[in-house]
Amino acid sequence: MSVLEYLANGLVFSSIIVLASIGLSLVYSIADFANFAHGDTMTVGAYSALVTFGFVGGLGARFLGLPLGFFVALAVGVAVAALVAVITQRFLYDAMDVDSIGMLITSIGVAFVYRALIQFQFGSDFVEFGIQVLRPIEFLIPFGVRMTLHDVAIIVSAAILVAGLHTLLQYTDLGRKMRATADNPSLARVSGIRVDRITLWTWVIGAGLAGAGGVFLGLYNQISPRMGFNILLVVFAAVILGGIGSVYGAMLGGFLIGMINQLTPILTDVGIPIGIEYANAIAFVIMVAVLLVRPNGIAGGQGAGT
Amino acid sequence: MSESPGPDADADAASAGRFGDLTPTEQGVLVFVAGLLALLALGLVTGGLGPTYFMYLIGLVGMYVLLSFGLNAQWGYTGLINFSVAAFFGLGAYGTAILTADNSPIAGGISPVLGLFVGLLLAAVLAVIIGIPTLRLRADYLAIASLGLAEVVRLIVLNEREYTNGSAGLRGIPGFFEGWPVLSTFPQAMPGLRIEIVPGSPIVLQQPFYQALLNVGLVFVFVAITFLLLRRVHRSPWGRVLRTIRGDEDLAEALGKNTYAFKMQSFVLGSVIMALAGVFYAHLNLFVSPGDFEPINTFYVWIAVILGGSGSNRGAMFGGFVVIAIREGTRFLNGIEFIAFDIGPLRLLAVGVLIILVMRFRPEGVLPPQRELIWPSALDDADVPGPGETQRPHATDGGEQS
Amino acid sequence: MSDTESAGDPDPAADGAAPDADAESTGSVYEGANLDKEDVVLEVDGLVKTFGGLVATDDASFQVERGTVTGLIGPNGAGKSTLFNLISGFYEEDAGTVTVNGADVTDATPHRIAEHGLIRTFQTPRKLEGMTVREAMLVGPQSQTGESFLSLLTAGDTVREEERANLEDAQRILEEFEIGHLATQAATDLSGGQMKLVELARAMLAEPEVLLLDEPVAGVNPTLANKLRDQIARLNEQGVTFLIIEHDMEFIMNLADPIVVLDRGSVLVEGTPDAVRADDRVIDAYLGGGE
Amino acid sequence: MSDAGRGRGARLGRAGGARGDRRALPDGGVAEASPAETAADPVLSVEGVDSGYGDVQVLDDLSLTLEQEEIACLVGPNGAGKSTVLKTVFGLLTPWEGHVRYRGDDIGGMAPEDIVRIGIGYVPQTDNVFASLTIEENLRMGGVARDDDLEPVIEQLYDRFPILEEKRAAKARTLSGGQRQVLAFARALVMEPDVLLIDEPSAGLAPNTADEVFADVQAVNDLGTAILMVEQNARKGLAISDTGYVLDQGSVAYADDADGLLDNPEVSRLYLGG
Repeated sequence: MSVLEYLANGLVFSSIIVLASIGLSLVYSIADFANFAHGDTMTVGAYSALVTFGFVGGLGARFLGLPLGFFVALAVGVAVAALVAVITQRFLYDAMDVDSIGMLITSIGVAFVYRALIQFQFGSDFVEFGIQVLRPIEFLIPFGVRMTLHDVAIIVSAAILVAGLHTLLQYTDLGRKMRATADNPSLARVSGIRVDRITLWTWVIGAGLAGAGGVFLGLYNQISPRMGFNILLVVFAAVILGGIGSVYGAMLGGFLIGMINQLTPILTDVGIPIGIEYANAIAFVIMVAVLLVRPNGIAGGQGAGT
Repeated sequence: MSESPGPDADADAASAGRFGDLTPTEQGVLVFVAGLLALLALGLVTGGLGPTYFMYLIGLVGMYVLLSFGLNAQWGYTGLINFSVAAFFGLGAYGTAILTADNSPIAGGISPVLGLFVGLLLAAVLAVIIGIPTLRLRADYLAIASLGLAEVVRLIVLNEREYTNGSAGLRGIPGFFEGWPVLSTFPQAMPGLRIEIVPGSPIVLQQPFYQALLNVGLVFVFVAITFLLLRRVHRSPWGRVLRTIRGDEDLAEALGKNTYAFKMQSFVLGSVIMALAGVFYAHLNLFVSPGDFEPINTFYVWIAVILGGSGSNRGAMFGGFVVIAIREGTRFLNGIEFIAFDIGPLRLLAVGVLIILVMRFRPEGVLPPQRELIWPSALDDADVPGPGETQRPHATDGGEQS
Repeated sequence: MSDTESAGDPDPAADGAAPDADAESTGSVYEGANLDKEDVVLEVDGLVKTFGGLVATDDASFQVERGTVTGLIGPNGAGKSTLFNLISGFYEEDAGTVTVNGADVTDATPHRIAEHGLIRTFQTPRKLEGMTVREAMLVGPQSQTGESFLSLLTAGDTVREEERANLEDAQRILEEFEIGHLATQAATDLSGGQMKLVELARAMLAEPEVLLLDEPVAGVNPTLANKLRDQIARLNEQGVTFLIIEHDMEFIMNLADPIVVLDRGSVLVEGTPDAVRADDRVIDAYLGGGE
Repeated sequence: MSDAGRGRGARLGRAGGARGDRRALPDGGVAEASPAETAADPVLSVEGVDSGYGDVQVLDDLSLTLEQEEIACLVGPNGAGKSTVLKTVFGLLTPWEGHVRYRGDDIGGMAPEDIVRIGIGYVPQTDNVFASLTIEENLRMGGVARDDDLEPVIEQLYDRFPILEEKRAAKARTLSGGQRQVLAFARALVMEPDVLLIDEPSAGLAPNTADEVFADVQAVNDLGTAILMVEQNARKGLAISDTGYVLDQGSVAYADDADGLLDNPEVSRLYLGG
């Protein structure tokens, strides 16, 4: 495989990781705990989309090799992931009286509950959307890149969502309030911002993006109850690399970790005996190294929105 | 007051003597454990539960108690969030398996006793390797980093086939007492027994039962040694420093304690105990595979410790019981026709719900630690007020300590 | 609280209680203490610390002489707590040196500095979850045999003897502080003021050469504050050197001599309480430069 | 008479009403407000308040009043409870005893985000700007509780504080200490409050910068906003104030017009012990 192809794969995988990282980072900064249920929120999104796709899969024309029904399913996946997260926040996290470590442990319990419920309903096996697998785009093959329209769809959709988030954060009142609250919650309150509402919106957006990431991960690989938990640590690596609490840092970290992950085969190509099976391990080692050397991440630990 | 380490908190369930002396929680725990044992005994006499399987369960309880002890020595004593329990457990199991298993790509056929030491040594080395970078981290970072490093270990075991046999795992591991005089042939030597308590459902004891009995004996010895060791080291100046670090690391530093060194000791100690559980498991199950490194195994142990009450050894024992109740109870429920669920998700749900409930309603655990961390016999000798106005005798557990 | 009994006239009580109880145990380390005022126990020289662009400590230099109670005062934001953190090793300085008992501890970790005989307390008392008062006290003594894991297994008798002695010392000091009755209480049940007393008592078990107290009477009711002052004075007579940050002027001016005034990160004035009080620069620092 | 409705109504009747009538009130409180009432009530009064953190009491039976268009300065040694007064007025702490009245209405225990909406602004001592937001965004955050167009107000503030306009697109973290303080005031002023609570405006500033900041405080007051200020630099703080309160151990030890306090030798004695 060519380096270009690794880069292309990296772009696809990065798109997914970026979507997941943003939400994890947002919640980390505003709710002040490492949310171990974030990966399983992705899974919730993927399965919700799967169910929806079963109903609307045949719907409409195709766009980027995907039926319009897929995008409906994507929207539902995002919505359900957000809803589930909001319900959890309102009825559980809000009522907790423990420190951030206690919250972290609680979120592990939440992750297991999500996953268990999904497993009851759908079993533990891998499933797929059942969209016909496409042939690589002819145009790119001479360059040594085997990439399908679906891959392009993932990149484009992620780019649209990221751009949308950027617009929201920079140019809307809600976005500014979110950044303000993440930056300085007590001053936000003093300024008259209803912080609890902003917190809820943060959960909605963070979990919604995670849901989208889950749907794309399902399209890229397969869907299984463990998909989210399995990728969670990679997402943590991205968030920590980018700097916890920084949305744009999470984007950068997600991009880098996704790329590094898919570029691992180069190591074997140049004779270093570390195979693709260690792609995740490399991300984890980078994560630990960043924690040690630069705990604020490469973006430098500035507040959200920087 | 019942939850604070007050003066009247010295008695533990075993030495208090009368049921009425116990706090309502302690009574509840006692009833739960007794009920569970009664249920098992009922299953045993009615033939619903094979005697060999019964012994196997007891062995597993012991294994989880060991694992909980190990995590307790890290999280409970010192506040170290170690999410790599499965890595140390797995390493202990692989350490002995690689020396003793039939299909080990490296050795095989070596005495399990040597395997035991290799398993513990591997875990100690890994603990130092993981500990050096991570023990300086903030608590939540330590959690994430240790989970990540545990995954690295799992991936290595899974992929380095020439050393570990990869996903095929290691088979043909001998029982722990292989090659020992008397004990190695004990199961064969024992006569078959047939006990009929409930007419029509006799309990048949044959060779596998005696093998399982040996295993229970082994884990009992492991648990007893660990318990005595922990009790000796915890109620001491060393244990006090750990608890101070857990409460406030800066304070411990300001009082002249090298907190990094103490954290490392606590981390290594706990990890070695986890590896001990792994060694036992390898010789109980006679087969190990990379699946033993799965993170879910880490969280089983976590639920045992936070449920029991972090820092409390009797809590860890209780937690070990509950985890087995979850693991095997779900299997049992699955047998009932009209609520036939998959075992996997049911267990996961039980673990998840239990974590949430504990953290929501009783974050300090069911049986939080109640002892003062003072060398027990010194407390008896010293010319200071006793442990409180209730004047409960506390000498019952002090004598054998020194 | 029943700790108000002898607040009025504490000195005789302390004098009466201390000597005989001290003779054989912890008090003894101070018997030979050199009360020569020339002897410098802590020297801070040219300390600089900046956070981002903000200069918190700016070329601060002063000495604490053995046997004194030295007060460290200054308006809000003068950099007193930063200075404490620099001295005790919790912050790394950008420049300058710290010497304790003649040993350069500039780059040492906090626990090393403690081993050199410098013990500090914190502004907000640190309550220890799940510990009784005497347990918390027993963390104080330095280099306990029982803090070594191996010794627990091999030298149980030594550990027991030490524990017994430390336990009795702890109880005695608590009695001296008139809080002996709190020994077996949960540390978390104490009031802030009681906890401050316990912290001071615990620090004594560490047998420090110099004790740094960060606002010992902040949030402490007047009765307990008096008690703390009496205890500090009594311990000082036994030879313990103190460096105390305190906002309560009444308290510090009556207790400390000399007073070091910090302003904008450096030492503004050093002198007796009266001299400091009369110094226009100090008044300006507190009330604001008029001009 | 209960709660904020009347307070808000009353507020509209105050002098300098050009800025006051920008919002209609849903409860029709406008009509209720009578000039007589507003003249009678001080804009803010603290009556016999006990307050503190957790179980630690800081304020002990503290009382003070703030008249319209007045600057009152709280001075006193560290730990006297100066900042606690502001926090209690602003709802960050709930009074244990006593009352906090805004134009006669008891606002004790009201949430800060609601107190902002009835016409009281608060400038904390530290971390008082959103460092990662631009100057313009900071000002917009100051106006989240307004539902009318912010532009005119923000333009006015730019006119008053040209430095902010100059740097409107810069992140607040790039500002110098004095500029930050100005931004912090301006953020609170977007709500056009009746009362501004300012916690140590000169803290951490070089003397010249502090002077500029005090000039800005006066300028804000000239717009008709009553100011209750805590200030470490007693001389400078009192110099621009009408009334001064010297706090000691959670109570008012001396209250006088500001000039009188400056001459009182007892005050410096309080600072430096007796």
